[in-house]
Amino acid sequence: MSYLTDDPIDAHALVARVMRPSDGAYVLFEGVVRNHHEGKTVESIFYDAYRPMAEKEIDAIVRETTAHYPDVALAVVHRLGHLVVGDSSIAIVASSTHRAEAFEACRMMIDRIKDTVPIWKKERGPNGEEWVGWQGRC
Amino acid sequence: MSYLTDDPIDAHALVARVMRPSDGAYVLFEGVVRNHHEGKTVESIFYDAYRPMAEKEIDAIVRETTAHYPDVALAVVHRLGHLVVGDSSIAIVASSTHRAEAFEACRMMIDRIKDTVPIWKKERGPNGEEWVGWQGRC
Amino acid sequence: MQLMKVRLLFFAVLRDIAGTDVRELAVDEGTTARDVWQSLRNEFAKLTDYTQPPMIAVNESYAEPETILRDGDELAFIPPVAGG
Amino acid sequence: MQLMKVRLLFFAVLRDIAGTDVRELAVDEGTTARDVWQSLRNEFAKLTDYTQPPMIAVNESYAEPETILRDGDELAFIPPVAGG
Repeated sequence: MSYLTDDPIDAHALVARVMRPSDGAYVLFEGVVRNHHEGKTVESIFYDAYRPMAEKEIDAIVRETTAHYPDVALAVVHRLGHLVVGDSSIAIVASSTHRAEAFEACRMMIDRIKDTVPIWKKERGPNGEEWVGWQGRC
Repeated sequence: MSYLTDDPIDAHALVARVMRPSDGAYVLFEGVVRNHHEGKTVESIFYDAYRPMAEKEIDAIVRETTAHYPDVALAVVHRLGHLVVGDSSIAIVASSTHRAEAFEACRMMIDRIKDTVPIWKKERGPNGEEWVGWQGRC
Repeated sequence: MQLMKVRLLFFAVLRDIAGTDVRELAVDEGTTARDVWQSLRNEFAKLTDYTQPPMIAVNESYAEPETILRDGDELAFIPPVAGG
Repeated sequence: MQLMKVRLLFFAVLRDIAGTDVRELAVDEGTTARDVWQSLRNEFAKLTDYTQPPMIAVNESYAEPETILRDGDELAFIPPVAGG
């Protein structure tokens, strides 16, 4: 089961994969390409990844989150390649008997994924393109 | 625009209704009929409402949440009538430039809706049926 | 003393107990929502133990038990809500 | 002194700068990940200002800059991640 895909994300299918009859709630998070970033217009984004390592890192985050919230069922998929405004780059589903754990587990997942998984994005706009986070970090 | 429906909820359409090109994230919450409650088996639920008042109360909650999170776009629909295990009773979408506000606004919505909106449920299981919350409150 | 008409709505467990979803009441001037609850407790054995009324709505807004009813008001007792 | 083979992977901005996504290196025994970064700084003007290396992965796991490379290792410098 891969956490990465080059195709559009089907969040509905992801939800269906996760839900158990004992679940009373699910929280779905989707990250979406927006038309602006730090004051600049964005038209599209290219997502790159160190694929085998990204798979391992996401898997580790799923395991940590599950250890923290044992009642929660999780699914996550991250899309790579060229995306335009409105496209989903990531979808995370957390389902649980009660809503609190579903909210918290979903939030924990996206926060950690953004923090450690080797995925990068190059933003493209009317004034050119740029790898996010690189400029000015030295 | 009604917040109540007697038909199955189309969460996908709800998301589409909310998303703006400036949104970088959305959080979708769905409450789902689960097969158990306080140790008892649940087969189905009947949702009842004081409809015009429920509409007003949900609208007030949408306004409060929007006042608190002005960047967030919201949509919510609650289903009424007979639902079986796996059916969604409520869907809430919160979209925003950044994920934190989307998570918080979505959570605020469901917490307040559960707290004040005049909607009731009668759970049905192998041992009969019962209005949730009534027994033992006197 | 003037008689006033009040529309009393029943929902959820209260509709099951009352066997109806609406009743037109004629009440004396000065009658409060709590007074109406007491009359329901006298009428329905299943409510006898519920000395305190549930939440109250007058004209589709939450109101206090001591709210004095006016002619044409719509009154509803709101059992513990369970939406979501 | 023994020469070891290390596979160096380039991603994102570093691939653009290096103009390739992979390079086979022959390094001396005792070479650290940081040493490899220094050699890249000498080679590519766009990296000169980056005295500190970005995050480092050895064999698909995060590692310290002082990690001593072994024969057959896969090394990657991880620019600031931006997934999600």
